[in-house]
Amino acid sequence: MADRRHREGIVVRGLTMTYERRGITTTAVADCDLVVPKGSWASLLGPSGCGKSTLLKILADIVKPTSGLVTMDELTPAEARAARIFALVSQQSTMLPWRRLAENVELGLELAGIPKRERRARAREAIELVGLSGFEKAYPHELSGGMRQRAAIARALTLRPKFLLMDEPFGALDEITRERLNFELIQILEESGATLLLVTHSVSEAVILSDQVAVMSPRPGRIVHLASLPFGHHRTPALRDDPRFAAAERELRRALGNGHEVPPVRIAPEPEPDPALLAG
Amino acid sequence: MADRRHREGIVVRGLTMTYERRGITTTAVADCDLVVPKGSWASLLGPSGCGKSTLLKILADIVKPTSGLVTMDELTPAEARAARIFALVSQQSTMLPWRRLAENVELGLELAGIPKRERRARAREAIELVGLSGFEKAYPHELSGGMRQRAAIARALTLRPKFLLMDEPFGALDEITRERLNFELIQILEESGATLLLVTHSVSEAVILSDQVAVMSPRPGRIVHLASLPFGHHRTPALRDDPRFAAAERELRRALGNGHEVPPVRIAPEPEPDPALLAG
Amino acid sequence: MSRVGRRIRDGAGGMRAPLAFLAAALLLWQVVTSTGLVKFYVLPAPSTVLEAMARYAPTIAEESLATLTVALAGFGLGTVAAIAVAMTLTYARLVRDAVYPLLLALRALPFIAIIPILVVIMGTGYEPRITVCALSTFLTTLVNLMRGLRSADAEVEELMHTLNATGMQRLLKVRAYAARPYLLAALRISASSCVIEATVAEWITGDSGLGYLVQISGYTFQIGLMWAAIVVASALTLGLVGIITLVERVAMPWVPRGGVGAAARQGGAA
Amino acid sequence: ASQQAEPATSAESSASLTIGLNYVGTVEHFAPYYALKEGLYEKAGLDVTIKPGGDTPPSTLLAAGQVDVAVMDTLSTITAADKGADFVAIATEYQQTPTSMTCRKDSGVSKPADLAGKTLGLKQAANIYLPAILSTIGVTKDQIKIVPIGGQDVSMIIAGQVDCMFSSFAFNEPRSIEMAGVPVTVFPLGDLGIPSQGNTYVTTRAIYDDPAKRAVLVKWIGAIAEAYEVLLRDPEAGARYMVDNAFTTGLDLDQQIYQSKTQASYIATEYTAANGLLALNPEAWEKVAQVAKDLGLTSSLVDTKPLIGDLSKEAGTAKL
Amino acid sequence: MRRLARALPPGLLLVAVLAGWELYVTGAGVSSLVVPSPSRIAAAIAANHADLAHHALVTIMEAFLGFALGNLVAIGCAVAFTYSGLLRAGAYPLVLALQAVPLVAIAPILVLWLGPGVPSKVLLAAFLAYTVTLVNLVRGLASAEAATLELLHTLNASRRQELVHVRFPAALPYLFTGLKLGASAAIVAAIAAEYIGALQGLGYLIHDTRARLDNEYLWAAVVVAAVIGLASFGLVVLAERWAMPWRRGLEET
Ligand SMILES: Nc1ncnc2c1ncn2[C@@H]1O[C@H](COP(=O)(O)OP(=O)(O)OP(=O)(O)O)[C@@H](O)[C@H]1O
Ligand SMILES: Nc1ncnc2c1ncn2[C@@H]1O[C@H](COP(=O)(O)OP(=O)(O)OP(=O)(O)O)[C@@H](O)[C@H]1O
Ligand SMILES: [Mg+2]
Ligand SMILES: [Mg+2]
Repeated sequence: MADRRHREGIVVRGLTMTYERRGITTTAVADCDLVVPKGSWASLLGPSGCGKSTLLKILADIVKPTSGLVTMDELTPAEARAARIFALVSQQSTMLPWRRLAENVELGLELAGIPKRERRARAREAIELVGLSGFEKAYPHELSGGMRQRAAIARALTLRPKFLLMDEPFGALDEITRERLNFELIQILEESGATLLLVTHSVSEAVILSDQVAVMSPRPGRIVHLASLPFGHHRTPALRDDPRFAAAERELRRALGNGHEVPPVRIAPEPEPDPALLAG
Repeated sequence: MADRRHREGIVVRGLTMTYERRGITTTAVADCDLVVPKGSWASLLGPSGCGKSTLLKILADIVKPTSGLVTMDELTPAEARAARIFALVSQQSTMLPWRRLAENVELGLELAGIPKRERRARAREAIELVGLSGFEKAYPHELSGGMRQRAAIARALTLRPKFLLMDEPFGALDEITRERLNFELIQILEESGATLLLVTHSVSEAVILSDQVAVMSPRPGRIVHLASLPFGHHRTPALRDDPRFAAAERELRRALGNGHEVPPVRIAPEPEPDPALLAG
Repeated sequence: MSRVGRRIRDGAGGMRAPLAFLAAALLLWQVVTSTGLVKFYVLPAPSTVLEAMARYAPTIAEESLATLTVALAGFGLGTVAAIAVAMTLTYARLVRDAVYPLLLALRALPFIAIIPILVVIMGTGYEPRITVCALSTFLTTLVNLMRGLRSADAEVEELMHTLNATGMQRLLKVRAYAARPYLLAALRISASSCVIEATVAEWITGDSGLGYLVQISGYTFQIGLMWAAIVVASALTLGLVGIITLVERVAMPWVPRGGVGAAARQGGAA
Repeated sequence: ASQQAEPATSAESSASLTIGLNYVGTVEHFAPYYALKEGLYEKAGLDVTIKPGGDTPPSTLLAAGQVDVAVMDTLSTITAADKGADFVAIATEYQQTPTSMTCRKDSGVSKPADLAGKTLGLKQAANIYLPAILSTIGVTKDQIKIVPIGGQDVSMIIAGQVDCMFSSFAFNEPRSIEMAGVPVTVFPLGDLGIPSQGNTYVTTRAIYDDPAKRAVLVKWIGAIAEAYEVLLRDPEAGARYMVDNAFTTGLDLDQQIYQSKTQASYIATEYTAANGLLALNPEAWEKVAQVAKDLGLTSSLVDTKPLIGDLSKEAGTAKL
Repeated sequence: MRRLARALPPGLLLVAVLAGWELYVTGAGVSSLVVPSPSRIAAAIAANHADLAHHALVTIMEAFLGFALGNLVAIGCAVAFTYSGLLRAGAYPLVLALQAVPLVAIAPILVLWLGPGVPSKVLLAAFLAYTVTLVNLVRGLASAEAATLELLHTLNASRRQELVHVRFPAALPYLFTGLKLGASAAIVAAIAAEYIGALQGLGYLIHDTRARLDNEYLWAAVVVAAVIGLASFGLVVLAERWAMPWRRGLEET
């Protein structure tokens, strides 16, 4: 218990995930360690298929890990979900086809039992933030790919979560919209003090949005490089002009490219994890 | 007819597309003109929801335009489809859920009646090219987002089309894989002489992969900027170091950012389009 | 063998639960009837029924065979016809517009009134009974397939379109799969309704089959035999439904395992 | 299961005849089956097919040409005639129909008129007779409570939910009810004002008027009359014969013996002693024609004379 | 106008069938006892319309109540089977086998239990309607996409919310397929129950007219039954369109 209290934020320890389907065994994540301190922002970079989404799904309690420990503010994923402390933006930007856009954005609040009025207001605000005003009544199949993605972001933001888990949330957006939303997100995170774990394929986005960036190796995914960024939380587009920005980008690109060769990095080595916390 | 013969490649003239659903009217593309000469490579950049996918869907004969003319090698989309001269990689990287990866990649060849042996060989080659060897027997739901996207690219490549229409095909890939595939694609295009129309959100990708880049304005989408790039077709990663590369990127970023203000660009003004060719 | 075999074996293991439920139901039945609260002619004790079963075993076996023949023939004919007609109707729009509503009207005909008419046309043998079963299976399956064949995702249909698939290719490579859950639902319904239609047809018109046995034993107040026939008819259904369940296990290998339960709660290797 | 009784041998020369029963094979159809199995038809040069009946009215099968002879009754023959069917009755098994009303002894209905104030379980098929019966016994419809019951249902009367049931088959339900411990009184339809004859053999005029076919019919009646004599000699053996030869399926032997014994008095009566077995009774037919008109089953009073083409005399049936 | 155009092909086909039938019956001189001609059936409908309407209303009422009851039970069972693996594995096949009890044959016992009036008919109609709904709905509730279920899961939706917001909408196409079949099944069942024992309703009428050898009236009753069945099917189709507005756009393409 004492151990728990000292581990606020996201803690991933010795995490392994093996998919076993019809005789084929795929180890998606192998013995992975990661700590994202409370209120800080972290990104995951890594080759396609290395297990980034799997890691996020484990945190979001969608998939049960084969072994290892995962907590958010000392809660297991199942507890964290029950406590509604996180929100996930999944890679597919899933929408309910029978709900109009506004209804889709309101979904999380509705499920949490927030009164209609407040729900409306919060959804409207989020829709406006992602630039979808005017499309409130459109059904998902009437939206473009990027619009659906923005709707999924809006849905997560309405929840005002303590932990924001985002799986390539800006992948289908043009650079201008993407950058605008990057900085909207920074502002929201700064104001709310939320913890961010972001999966992205854009190295510069990772740098803009993170205090630390973890680079994963190809499958089986483990963290092979960890970069800490010194930019603080008050960030503006001018950040790009900071020479440390370009340096960080270069460093990460190299790590990404070398993925295969670099030995796994173990952070915060823990001699004996509390067995009570082992998820399974 | 004489007019037709001089219009090989992709020709889009006066194209307008208005979605009319349940009383809501959305003009996705407004009076859009574009010519992609045969064998050349073009990219579309533009804000999310501006009508890029719509334009590609019209070319691929999925959506019928409200008005305007669209041809590929003088064929209407329906004729082009029947002649199997194009392949589309759609934004959702659609897979048939009941087919394993290899079967999904073979699909197009199977429909075209290519014998099993050849189909197998071509699919294997394409799967290897996109780095999915070993996953031939996986069902789509067992693949990561980026893997599905690569499978969709492989499917299109097996067809060896004269026109390759790609809608953000590399959006879910990490930078390393993305760049590798960019140059694989360049090599394929160079060898086959195919015409490329690519929708992308990455300005640098647009530059790497194009002879001309069209920038679209926000909805209703029209082409507001057209950049011609002088790099020829034999391209290598060293291209990034070319000073013209950075200049082109800067120009396009500005055009993208200014989208709203710039007046529409009309290319190859045609005094009187052949009414027989007006798609409807 | 291995993969299909494994799925089938899992399915057979799945028969344990219904058997347990069956045993529980039988026990309850025996207890209720032996209290004497329920008169034997309302519901005889299972022991009485078992006794009748043993005594009339050859007769029951023979009549079961007759019923099974009618039910299976009707089921097979109806299913094959429905698949053929549904495929035709999805592609021939004019034919669909003209024929489908009239086919639906057939389903609305009370078959109790239809059987005597069929007897006039076909005579008193198996034919009218098979026709009734086949008609009901046909229409159930048709209605399900008409929806199922059009249930593929729009994106998948678009993909097939751009790949210039022919109508037949779409049918065989997309719609046949998309329609599978609907077809399986129809098969399940038909498996259970076929036996009932066969028995009711025999009850009305037959001189053989379990329905006939119910009728004649009811008429002469052989309550044990009547219930034995009823129980056997239900058991036949249970068998057919079981077979369909096994078919279901192998029919959709692409669906994430775990069936109806939320994928969310069952994801991963654990 | 079914006895789609094929003739043992089918000589080329033999004349074929298809008989449509009004129900499945039971001892009431002893004669047609016995004559078939024992070669009586063959001896007479007949090739007979027997089709057990079901829910389809035999008159329909006859009109549709599915059978040459249908087993009907007086009332349905008259009704069919009114609907334009050109039918001729050629003989009858039962001198009066076994259709009856059965009452619980403890209901206090000891004569038909006692029905007033009682609950009557009414079968669908018997519904058309009800007005005639009520007017005969002098009870009005609102004096009784009518409860619809199923075609094979005796449980309602056993359970005491109804006092009487109508109709019942005199050889069957009364026995079932009594075996369940409830004594009953049985009122045949003849006593209730409808002297219909039962199991009447009916053919079409086209067949009847064809001399060759008519000769076949005569031979056939001769054969089954011979069989009925056998039955009347030993009804119990007759029931055993039906059950042992599997002409009945699922029927209880004891029930068949009961039926066989009881039905003897319906087959051999004073009237047949004078006129021969299977003889039609024109007087009864006239009365029934009147009832049919009163019930609205026929649009006018049907002249029964042309309907009766009694062949039993020609066949020379025994006077028993 | 569009609706008229849609009604045209089946209308023409129907007319052709009727004309052929009429010609055959009159031409071949088929007796009314066997098959009456359409014109005589029409005449019988006209002559007995008040009676027909009375009996038809009784049947409609019974069928409707049965349909409603059967579907309520089916929906309840389908939900239970969706969430309880044990019930699904154990009780589902039995519930289907129960369906195969030739209820028509034991209808007299139903009468004994429920009395001779409407309830026994309603029960029979319910029994026939519920299987088709149950089977389709169990499949439909399982047809929700994994990604959508995962979304609801991460949003910590309760089972009820998951059912209401995801599984049920996903199951609607299946449900309506079942309802379409159930609507006519309920009517057929009510008629069958009346046929066995009733004092009113189309089933009673069919039995009664058969006993009277009034074949024209009998066919008139059958035709009315078919029309009711078809109309109920049509109502379900309308309800389906109304209930799934998000599919309207999709189905055109
Ligand atoms: N089926 C449809 N019905 C109605 N409106 C539609 C439909 N499809 C697209 N639209 C609308 O058309 C516009 C353009 O959509 P399109 O998918 O072409 O955008 P896009 O440029 O591809 O955007 P993105 O980069 O986000 O994918 C959007 O406003 C969208 O809402
Ligand atoms: N349900 C599953 N069954 C079996 N294997 C799976 C399943 N889901 C994922 N995998 C496998 O696990 C590996 C990691 O997948 P994951 O989705 O986590 O990758 P990712 O890092 O998110 O990749 P991308 O960047 O392409 O989205 C892949 O090899 C994939 O094939
Ligand atoms: Mg992923
Ligand atoms: Mg798009």
